[in-house]
Amino acid sequence: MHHYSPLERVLRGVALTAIVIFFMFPIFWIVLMSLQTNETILRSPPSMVFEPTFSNYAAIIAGRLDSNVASMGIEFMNNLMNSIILSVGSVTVALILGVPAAYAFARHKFRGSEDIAFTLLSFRFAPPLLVLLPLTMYFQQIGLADTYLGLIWVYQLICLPLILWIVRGYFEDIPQDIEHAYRIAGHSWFATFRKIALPLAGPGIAAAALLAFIFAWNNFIFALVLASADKQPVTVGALAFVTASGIQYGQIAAAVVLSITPTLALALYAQRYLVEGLSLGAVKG
Amino acid sequence: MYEKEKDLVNAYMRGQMSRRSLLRSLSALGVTAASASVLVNAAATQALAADFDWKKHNGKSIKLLLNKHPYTDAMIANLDNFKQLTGMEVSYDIFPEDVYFDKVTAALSSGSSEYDAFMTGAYMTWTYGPAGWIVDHNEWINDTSKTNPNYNWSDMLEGVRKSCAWNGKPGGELGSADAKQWCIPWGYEQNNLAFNASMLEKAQASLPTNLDELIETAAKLQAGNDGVYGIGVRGSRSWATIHPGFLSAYANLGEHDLNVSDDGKLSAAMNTAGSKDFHAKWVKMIQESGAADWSTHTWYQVGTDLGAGKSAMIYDADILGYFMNGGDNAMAGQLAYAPFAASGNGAPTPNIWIWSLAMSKFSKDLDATWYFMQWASGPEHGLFGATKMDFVNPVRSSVWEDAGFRDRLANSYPGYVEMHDVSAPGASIKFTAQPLFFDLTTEWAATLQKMVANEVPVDEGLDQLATSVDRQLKEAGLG
Amino acid sequence: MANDTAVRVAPARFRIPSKLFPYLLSLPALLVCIGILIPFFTAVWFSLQRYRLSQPWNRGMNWGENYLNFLTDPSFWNTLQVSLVYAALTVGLELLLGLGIALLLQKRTRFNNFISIMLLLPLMTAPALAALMFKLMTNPNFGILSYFAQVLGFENMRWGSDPSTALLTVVLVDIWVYTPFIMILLLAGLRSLPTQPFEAAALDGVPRLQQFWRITLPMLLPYILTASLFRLLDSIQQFDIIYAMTQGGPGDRLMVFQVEAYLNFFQSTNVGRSAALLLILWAITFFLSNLFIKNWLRLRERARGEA
Amino acid sequence: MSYLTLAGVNKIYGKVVHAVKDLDLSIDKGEIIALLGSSGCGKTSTLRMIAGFESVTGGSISLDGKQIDTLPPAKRGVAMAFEGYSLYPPLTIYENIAFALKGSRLASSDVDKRVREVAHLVEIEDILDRYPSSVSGGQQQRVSLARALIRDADLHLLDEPMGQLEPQLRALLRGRVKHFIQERGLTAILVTHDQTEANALADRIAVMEDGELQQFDTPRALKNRPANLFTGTFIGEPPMNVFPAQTRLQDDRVHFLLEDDVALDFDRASFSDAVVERLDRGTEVTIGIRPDAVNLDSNGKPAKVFVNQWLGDQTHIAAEFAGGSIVSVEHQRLALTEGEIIGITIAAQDLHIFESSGGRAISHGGQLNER
Repeated sequence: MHHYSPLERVLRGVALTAIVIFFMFPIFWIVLMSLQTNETILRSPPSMVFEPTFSNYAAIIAGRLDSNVASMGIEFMNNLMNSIILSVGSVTVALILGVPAAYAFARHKFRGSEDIAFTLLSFRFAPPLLVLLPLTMYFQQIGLADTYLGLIWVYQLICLPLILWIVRGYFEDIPQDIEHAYRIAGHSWFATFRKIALPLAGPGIAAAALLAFIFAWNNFIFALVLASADKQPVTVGALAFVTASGIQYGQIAAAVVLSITPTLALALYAQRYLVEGLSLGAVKG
Repeated sequence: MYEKEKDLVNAYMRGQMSRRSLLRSLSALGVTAASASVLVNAAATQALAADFDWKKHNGKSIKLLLNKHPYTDAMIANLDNFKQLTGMEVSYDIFPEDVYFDKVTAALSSGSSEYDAFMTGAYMTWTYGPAGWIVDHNEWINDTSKTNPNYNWSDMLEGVRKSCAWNGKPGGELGSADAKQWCIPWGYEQNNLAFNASMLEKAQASLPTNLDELIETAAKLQAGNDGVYGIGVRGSRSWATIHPGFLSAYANLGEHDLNVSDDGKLSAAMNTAGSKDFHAKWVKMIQESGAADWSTHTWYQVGTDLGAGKSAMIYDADILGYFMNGGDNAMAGQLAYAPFAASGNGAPTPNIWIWSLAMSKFSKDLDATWYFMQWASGPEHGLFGATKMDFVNPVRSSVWEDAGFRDRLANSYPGYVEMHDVSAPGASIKFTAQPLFFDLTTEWAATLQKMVANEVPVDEGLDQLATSVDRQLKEAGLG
Repeated sequence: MANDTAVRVAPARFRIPSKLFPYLLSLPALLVCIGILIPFFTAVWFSLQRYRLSQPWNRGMNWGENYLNFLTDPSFWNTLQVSLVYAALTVGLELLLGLGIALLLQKRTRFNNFISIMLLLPLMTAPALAALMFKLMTNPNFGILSYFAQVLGFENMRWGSDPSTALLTVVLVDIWVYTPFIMILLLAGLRSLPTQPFEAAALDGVPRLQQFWRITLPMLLPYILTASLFRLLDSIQQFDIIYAMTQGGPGDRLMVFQVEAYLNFFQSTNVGRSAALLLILWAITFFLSNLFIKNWLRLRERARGEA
Repeated sequence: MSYLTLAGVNKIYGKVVHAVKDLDLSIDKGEIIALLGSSGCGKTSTLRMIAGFESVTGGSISLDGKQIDTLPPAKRGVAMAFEGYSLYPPLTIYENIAFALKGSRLASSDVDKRVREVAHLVEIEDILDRYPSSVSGGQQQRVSLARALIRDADLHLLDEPMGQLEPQLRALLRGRVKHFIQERGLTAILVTHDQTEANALADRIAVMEDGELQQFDTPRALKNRPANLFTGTFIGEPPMNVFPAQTRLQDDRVHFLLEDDVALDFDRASFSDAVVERLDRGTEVTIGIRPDAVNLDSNGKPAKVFVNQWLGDQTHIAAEFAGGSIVSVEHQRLALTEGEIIGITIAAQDLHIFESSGGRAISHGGQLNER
């Protein structure tokens, strides 16, 4: 039972309102901008009264963009597709590689396991450019330049440690007795992993995959350095878009909205896993 | 092409028909003026084919790395003609300018053979050339077996042509006898004034004829027009802030970026009394009459503000003012142009930016690539771009002499042709060619930002800059 | 049927010794990461060279010279300072704000849960895109924040383009994006605290502030430590927001490590300096991440021990 | 007027679980009372409502003449020792105890004096500098107790305060704590499921079951005059023997017919007139006899021994009797073997009679139950 004095209640209300406005307003405003023409955007003072138009979205989706300096085909939808390919690809690879490894680290305290786990984890914390800049040179030589594969590989720097980290913690929380019981019943080691450990760690794997997807989607620096025009994701594409479109602010806003919508939708849809993943990932393991 | 049109065009090509009557006849056949000139151009390139084996590399394909630019648009609009002429295939990647040069660096430094040729500026070749990423194009220009006899290299404006050639020695004079032609000029930009004529009138201001007047006029324009700032110049933390109006005025006042000693050593020259005086005035001008968010202004913002009526005048690339006078810009049709010499005496000596084409050393077929190069920088495409697309400023004197081109400019862009003619003789790159160009010039811009923000006094800032520049030159073995 | 005659042979499977299992399982992940180690050592090698792409003839080992040069290089010290100030400011402010919000939302009500989910949305926005959003919002011509500043009497608020407010502006974006991260961690922490000690304190009439400083905060400390170290590591390596917002300007105001290294590599093509800068950043983060992982392992151990 | 009053207090969790039903309870100042019941009987809910951690669904609570059920916990003037100790992990034992006085305005020297005094009381002086996580459960429990006792509260709530202690220490502390409370004239409510503890500490005991107050009385009255069958069987160890019976009044005797045709008969004069009248009305009853009132007598009714257990100071004998079993407590060791037949007699003054439906007490030892 909590008791708040009326004054306290008012203060809390004011504080919460301010917080919600601060964190929600930019998204709200960008959405508003994306529905306006340059004419209404440039009004002074700004006003919320306008006739909404979807022309900005139409222009982006159609891939044709006219500005006062030049008109150009913008491959924005292609960028969006790249983001999907890169994010889904990276998470899939990270799951395939990371979940078994996480299981190994959780269940078998083999020699050097802590060191290996630590090494894998520390990749998460290395400055990305340290690895990326030399990579620009190597990629050419090994033929990975300008391929999805090359980018997905580098994306493992973000996805793999995350998955290892969260999923390992989950596996460690599963009582080993359950697995022992199943093995004693005559099932193979692999069957135990597949039939018992994997399903039980399901929520953890879901949370980790979700987070990895979002981090991959939001990544900027890897693609900025390594991706060519036809492989770059929306984060890089949207930035390029700003300079390319001159002053078509509504279209920039629409591009931003289109770029952040997938992660926002995902976050709202799967928030339970997300919160769990975030708090597990950082604190518990 | 249909037979009737073809006959008409061929008649024109043979000189049996005036251009005007050709267009009339074509339009009677339902061909619009724009596509008519594509036809003409196509016929013109076909005519060239007679003297040169354009089909030599038939079936080969090349890939280009391009910046998002009107020149690119003009080239792409005409690209089918090249494909037809040569039977070659051309593909390309286009990046916006913000990331474009990083992409070029990334591709070249990794030795990527993906791109055969790319767009560049002359400054960039000071890095790419010594690094061994690009070729000396003289090898092809001077080889009659590889170059179309009608290519007419000497038709290129001299100042522009020379600015793209460097002997690779730090501080070496551009266009010297031992210079290597690192890139082929394509289109270029002088830095002069573009102003809003009605705002000038409203503020009862007159065109400035020296630096002090420029500062006064900017202030006057700002005072006389509500909600408008006086002068637009670039201000972002980039080398690009230094090279347009800023360096043009600086050089016109007789100042240099670097000193080159007799034994070829470089040292900073930005902290002379004259330089300090100039910097102080420039800083004052921005503080009084510049954009509020000057320090983030790239050429996009400088142009956009002029076009939208947020600024009254710019001292920047002339083509920027050109573009702002058309399209759906709020101020379209209200802009005018004037040459500017900061010293107040003599002709303007604008620093120039040259969009050029260069072949990558890692290209697998340089000879085939050269076919594209000579076509894209040839007189025919130049004329097509200049008259039918927004390919200003052309780098060939033959195009500048074309009456149609001059008329078109004079009609819609008051003062533009005169401005170009007056300043073209003095137009060239005013920087000292050396491999640390980007480090030093970017640092110069950063220092300018600090001075404008009053973080450091002009004197002190320039002394610090000079110290730092000298240190870096020494470190790189140049000082 | 054809296989009627087929003799059923027990699969003579090759048995992998179970000792090898864990190695086999973690091997692919390890290999993928080790591939990434190669560029790391390349960077170390580069950092020990005089190496500018534009002066290939000048290239050669100069061992520690790149690092030694930093000692007398004001722009290096500026970079270090900006990076540290940026990290300290963002982490500090986000911690305060995140803690405050978490405390406000501590009670498990439907309303609070809804708010905390909504507050997660900025975290789901790519930092580079968030910077873009704020760039639009701070545009002097139509930006809503510029307008608000004007209404509040800051006529000349220039946000990212003024050196005196540039840091503030990018810090604001960072706060917008990452405060929810700290908030959600601390909220999880707060909600996992036992309720009884707080009942006891409430019953004994212990003043709220005393409860907070002496009980809540110390009990939350492991969470706070983890959250701030995690953020510190990311923050000191900031690139996206600053690059998208100002590319390190105005002046050298926002020249943090990674932005400077990026420009050094791509614009100045000074590979040696760029690599040396990044290695120093790596050393800082390595130290911090060691601290972080140790702390995390200790916490995990303790959580297990008590359970 | 009583000091603490619970009037018609109800607690309903989520519209479904009715944890406390119409509880009326009045406690005088200076009294120590115990809430006794098995787990889930509502005693802890009651305590938490008094402390203010749970809201009251219906009814009211007043302390020292003012209604407190709407006040926040801090304003109620109540101190509590928690069942789960609920110590503050970041504070030392000393600070834990002293922390309870943060709400008061005592000088630090006074605080120190009091902490040492109460620490001495519960024998934790030697661990004052340690942290809760490094001391044993029993020690933590004593810290919790000390933290409650140190306060000058109007009411002290002790929730299972000694459950984790070793028996000797528990006995010692019971005495000390009771003395401490009485000496200072404090009022305390003890929640426990341990009768011995309730008996030892409490002036009165409130027996609860299924959310309802069964009986609120002194320990002696609870034992001798249980208000109903539940209290009768709940209080006392081993529990009361109960048998369903039919009564018949015949001539001057009262007959109780048990199963298996076992009949107990008593002189009518052993029962008051009121009891006889009551028994005349309804013939279905339940009779109860405490094990120590079951006498072995070879002339008695036969019963067949199936357990004979010597506990060191008394013997528990269980025997088949009247279709059920009967337990007798004897104070000397008896040489009875399994299967042996013994005789049982019961005195009328040891007989508790309850209604067979509802279990309300009719009489104890021949006298009508007055409540």
